[in-house]
Amino acid sequence: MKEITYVEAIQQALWEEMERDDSVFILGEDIGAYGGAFKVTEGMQEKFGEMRVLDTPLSESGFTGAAIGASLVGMRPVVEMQFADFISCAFDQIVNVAAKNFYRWKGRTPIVIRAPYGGNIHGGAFHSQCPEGWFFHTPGLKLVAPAFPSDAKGLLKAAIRDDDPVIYFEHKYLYRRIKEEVPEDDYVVPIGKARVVKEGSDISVITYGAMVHTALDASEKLEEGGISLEVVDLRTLLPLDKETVFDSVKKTSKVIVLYEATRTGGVGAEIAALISQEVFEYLDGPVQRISAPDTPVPFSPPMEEYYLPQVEDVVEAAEKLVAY
Amino acid sequence: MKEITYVEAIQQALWEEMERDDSVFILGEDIGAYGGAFKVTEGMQEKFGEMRVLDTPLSESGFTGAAIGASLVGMRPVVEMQFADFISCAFDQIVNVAAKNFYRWKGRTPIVIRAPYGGNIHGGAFHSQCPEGWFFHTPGLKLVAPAFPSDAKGLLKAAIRDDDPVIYFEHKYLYRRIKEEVPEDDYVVPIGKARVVKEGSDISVITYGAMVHTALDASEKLEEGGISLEVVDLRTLLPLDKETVFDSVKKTSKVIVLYEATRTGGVGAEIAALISQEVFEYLDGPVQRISAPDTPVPFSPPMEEYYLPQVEDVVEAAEKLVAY
Amino acid sequence: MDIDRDTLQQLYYYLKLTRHLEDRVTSLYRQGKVVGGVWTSNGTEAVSVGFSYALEKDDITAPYFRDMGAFLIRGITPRRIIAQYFGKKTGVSGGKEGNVHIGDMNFGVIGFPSHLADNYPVAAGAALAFKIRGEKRIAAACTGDGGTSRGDFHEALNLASVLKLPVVFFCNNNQYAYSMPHGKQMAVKDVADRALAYGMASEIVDGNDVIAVYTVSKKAYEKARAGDGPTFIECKTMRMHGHSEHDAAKYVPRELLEEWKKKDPIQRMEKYLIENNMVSEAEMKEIDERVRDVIEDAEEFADKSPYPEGKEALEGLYATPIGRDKES
Amino acid sequence: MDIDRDTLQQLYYYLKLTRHLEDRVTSLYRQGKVVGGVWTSNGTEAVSVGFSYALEKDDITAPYFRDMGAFLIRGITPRRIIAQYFGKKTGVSGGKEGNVHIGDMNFGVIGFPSHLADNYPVAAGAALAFKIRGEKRIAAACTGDGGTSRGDFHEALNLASVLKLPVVFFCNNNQYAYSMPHGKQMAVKDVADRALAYGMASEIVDGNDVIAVYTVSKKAYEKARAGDGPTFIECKTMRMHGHSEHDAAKYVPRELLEEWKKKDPIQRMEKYLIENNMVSEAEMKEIDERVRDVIEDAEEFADKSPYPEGKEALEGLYATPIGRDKES
Ligand SMILES: Cc1ncc(C[n+]2csc(CCOP(=O)(O)OP(=O)(O)O)c2C)c(N)n1
Ligand SMILES: Cc1ncc(C[n+]2csc(CCOP(=O)(O)OP(=O)(O)O)c2C)c(N)n1
Ligand SMILES: [Mg+2]
Ligand SMILES: [Mg+2]
Repeated sequence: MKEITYVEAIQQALWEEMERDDSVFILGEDIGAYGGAFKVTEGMQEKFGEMRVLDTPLSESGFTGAAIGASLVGMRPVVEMQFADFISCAFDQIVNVAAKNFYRWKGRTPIVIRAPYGGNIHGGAFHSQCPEGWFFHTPGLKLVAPAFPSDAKGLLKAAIRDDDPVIYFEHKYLYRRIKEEVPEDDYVVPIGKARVVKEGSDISVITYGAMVHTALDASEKLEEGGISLEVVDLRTLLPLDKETVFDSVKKTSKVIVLYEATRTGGVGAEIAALISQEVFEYLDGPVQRISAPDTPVPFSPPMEEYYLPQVEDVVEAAEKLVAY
Repeated sequence: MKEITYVEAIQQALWEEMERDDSVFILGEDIGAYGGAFKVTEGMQEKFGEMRVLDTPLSESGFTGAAIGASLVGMRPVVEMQFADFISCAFDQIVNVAAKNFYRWKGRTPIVIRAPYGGNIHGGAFHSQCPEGWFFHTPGLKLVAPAFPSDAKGLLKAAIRDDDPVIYFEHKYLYRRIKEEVPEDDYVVPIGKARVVKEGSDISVITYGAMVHTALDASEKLEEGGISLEVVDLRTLLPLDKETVFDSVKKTSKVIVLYEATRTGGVGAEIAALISQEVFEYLDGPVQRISAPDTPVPFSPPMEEYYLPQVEDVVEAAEKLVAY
Repeated sequence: MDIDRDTLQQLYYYLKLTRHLEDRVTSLYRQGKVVGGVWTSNGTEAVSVGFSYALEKDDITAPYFRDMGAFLIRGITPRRIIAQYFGKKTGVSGGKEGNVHIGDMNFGVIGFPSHLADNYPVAAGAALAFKIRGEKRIAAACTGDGGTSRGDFHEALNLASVLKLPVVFFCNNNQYAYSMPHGKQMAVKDVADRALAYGMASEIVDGNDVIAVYTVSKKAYEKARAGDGPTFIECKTMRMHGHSEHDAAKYVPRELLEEWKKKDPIQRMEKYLIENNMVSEAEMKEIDERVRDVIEDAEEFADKSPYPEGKEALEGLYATPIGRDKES
Repeated sequence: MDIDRDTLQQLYYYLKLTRHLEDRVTSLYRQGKVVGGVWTSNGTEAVSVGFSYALEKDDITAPYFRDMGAFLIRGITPRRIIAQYFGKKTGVSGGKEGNVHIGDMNFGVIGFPSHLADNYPVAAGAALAFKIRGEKRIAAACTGDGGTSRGDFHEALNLASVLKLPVVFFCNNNQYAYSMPHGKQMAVKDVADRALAYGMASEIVDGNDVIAVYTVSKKAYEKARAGDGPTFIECKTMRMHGHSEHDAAKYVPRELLEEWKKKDPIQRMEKYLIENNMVSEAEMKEIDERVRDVIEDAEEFADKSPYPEGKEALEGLYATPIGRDKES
């Protein structure tokens, strides 16, 4: 197995699926000759041609709608949002058309929307958002958010093969910052399964995306002081793998829910709510949440740093919670 | 004081605010001569003229954007969505422009969006949605959702006078089904304050919108069996009045969060999460949630009835919870 | 274009079936048997009948809510349609959806989401798939005049034009968008002018003349099929009922309705068929009877059909369900 | 139109200030002093300078991200602008926002949200307010050629046209939308053709000729002010840098850049002023020095300015804060 970055894992999945299945194609802004704003599709147009790596006009709603239409007649389109922030322009197509097609009239809509999301890149309010929460409250969608190269590859493959609309949240900050050995063959990670990425005994940290790494860093720091974190990477946000989450809570009895998005109404709220309803009796302390505060993502570095959940925040919360 | 319906209360607020303040105007589809799909603005164009009761082309994003622009230069526009379901078409303008204007550049955006929402009218997937959850996860917005004629009036006035973008969720099912004495003078209900609409001692039901009435009906039924519900009507969803919620929980120690929207990631998830983090030690049982399941709103009456939370669901959950 | 006798009679049959089916649904609505509201294509039936009958079997269409003719012609049976209006399990969607929110890919019909013009980009996307795969299929979408004011209209036409997609966009210009007359919806006289912004070919056709709609559709389809790009077709007609059956439409001048009544698409086709000897008296009678029988049968079927059970609401959210996602 | 000497010199001054300020920001970016990315209007400065200088003080404008000239002319100081690029507390937004996301209603500037064309309906709405109140003010908005493919473009132009709003829409047609050349963005040769769909007046102007842009803007503003409705103005020009400073723009043919280099709007204006005796050598020198001084001063100011404190991130979410909403 070769060590590859998160973005290389995405590329591998795309290339392999395009080669495997003629019905897979990619569309979006600047993804053709240019290779995309983040160079994820570099070289693909040369290989697969202009129609299967399709540059579209600047119209998120239009090309998302087009992807939906293509999927209804048997294609498996992968839409690239240039930044996840622009997905708001395609919101109606996603939540009212794609998400409801199957329930309403058995319209199979196997599209994947790649949404490069997240902060820590000094992008400000419009290039740093974590919009997963908007879609999390929309039945009919599936949402995945890998934290590691292996999952980035395996979940993208699963998403492309899935018959439902999937939003694939790829964290921009991780693109070229993490490496991992990733199976070179046809590696598929099933949608709907969380993973305990680090076992521990004192506190469960339930998280996803870039925050998994924050949790792991915190875990290392805390280890020194004898506090043992279990880190659960959700990987799939919708539908949630409650079982894995609950199993971890049953084991540790204390929970921190960690997410990068703004606090109110985020994915973390649901996790906390589920835990406090369904495994209440196992809890030995309040379900803690750590997240960004309820504001747009600020631009200036000191503010962005303050805004984003940091390793120190997890360490502090864990120390308090252990003492509870 | 006169008894008026929920829709009359909305009308009163609109008329009074239009008379009081020249900068208030209304815009949307079919609201002029026709008086709107629900006849909320009937007669207003005759009184206030074509420009202040403005029919727009069929373009939710365009006229919501226009409302934002008008508000930036000193107007107080009230946008009517014909059905809340169509607000998805204006999503980007609301979450990225209106919600972020003030934080990003001190752009004051005092718009009100009236969103007739909710089910129980056999409207199916596109005329019954409860979209408040999508906006609840968007810092910068304020959301209100009155359950009574008095609050319908008072909160609409407050929304119009507020300097931030407010989405006013008016429940279609309540329009002509409930009556109440409402102060005829300038009656304003502050944004950000929940209300205990019925005191009780055994269980707190935290809810809003049409579900407040479901909770009250359940409370009556349960009274017979000696179970006492306290019903908290949130009234404002964003920003949440945590204090009133927490006070109630501290008193009863048991909680049902009741909401009509789909379960996962809804407003109720946040309430449950808040409670289980911040007043955990007062809890004598798991935080129960009752909501619609995670599907689009089904059309056929038996399915819609099954889908929507019913009085019986609350009764059952309360009986179980009391026994916990 | 020379149109054969059989085709002409079929067009006439579907015009009549559409009119009578919707009329029947309207009566049933007044009797309280229909769940939810009723919106009909009354007076504008030639649009959906014309453009749908011109499609080939493998083509696909994305009708909007005044396109009953499209559903019927594609093969969605009146039984399933009336059952849908009744909220019955045997309806097109098994009760999940109501009235004209009809879709079924087995018949090449993309379901209509209420949000007007949403299906314009969707239809363009189906056409894109055909183009990518090198198939000689086309897509046809329809929306109202009001729907053309929406952003998705713009994005769809622009995309289709830039990519030269085999799609034909129809507009049922029935003069009103709910209560809004043409001049409050757009500042161009002809909706067709909207196509100028995309360098797209456009046509204006008499939307009450089913032969004209059929003919112009065929032509545009062949063009699209040949790889020569999309067309936008404005069908000028008039909405003869209220926006829905609970709208008295007092905002429509009576004279306008009187004027358009004379142009009724069904009477007109009937007259044409008779004058040109394209239908015998016996055939005409047979058509009338077929229409009547089909509707009676459908109503009876729908009447007798069961409602879905409440808990079926939970089924069928995902095409690929995932074990752990069911709510407790 | 006869333009006086002072106006001409001011136009020239702002062209230069725009160019040099953005050039300076680009160098600072290379030095790692700028937070985030840098997008400039290099080569297209005459667009924002021309349309902004033609505005009256009470008018408002909604510039997009290649409209540095607009910010400067409206009175946003280079100090606040460079500080904004540095993420300093003294920046236009106090550090909340970066680079050209500049707005300040005290100067009649509506802030730019990244989402292209979002501010087109917003500008139309400001114009609507002016119309409702019977004020003789107008609104001017700008976006890129790519931005005109978005639905909000369509909805804004349609609304403005139907309501005859006092708004003028500009398009900086710099031939590319990021890597996408004109023909992949739209199938019409001139972006101005898009206006045909709305029955809206349109103009095509040489976007490298600041006098032409200024003149055509004035004319459109007066028309709008007089109640004669909106205009769409396409300014043809060329993006001379990459999409952003981290894009080498290899997809742009070198010859195209060579060709446009000859049409540089600043050199062209300089030549015009000199040939027409509209500027003396001393005046020219004075302008150059002013530009240099202003930028040096701004950089120094920004350099010395403090960063905001981290916790300021929590402030200023609401214009009317509500006691109980603060997160613990
Ligand atoms: C995006 C959106 N906004 C509002 C509505 C509510 N609505 C339903 S039909 C209608 C009028 C449609 O007019 P038009 O497009 O001309 O179609 P017609 O009804 O005349 O056939 C409106 C406003 C809708 N369906 N979709
Ligand atoms: C809705 C939206 N989608 C995508 C982007 C990302 N993006 C930023 S600039 C740009 C190209 C813009 O082209 P154009 O409108 O021609 O303006 P120019 O940069 O050429 O001035 C793109 C795709 C965006 N800002 N907004
Ligand atoms: Mg119409
Ligand atoms: Mg451009």
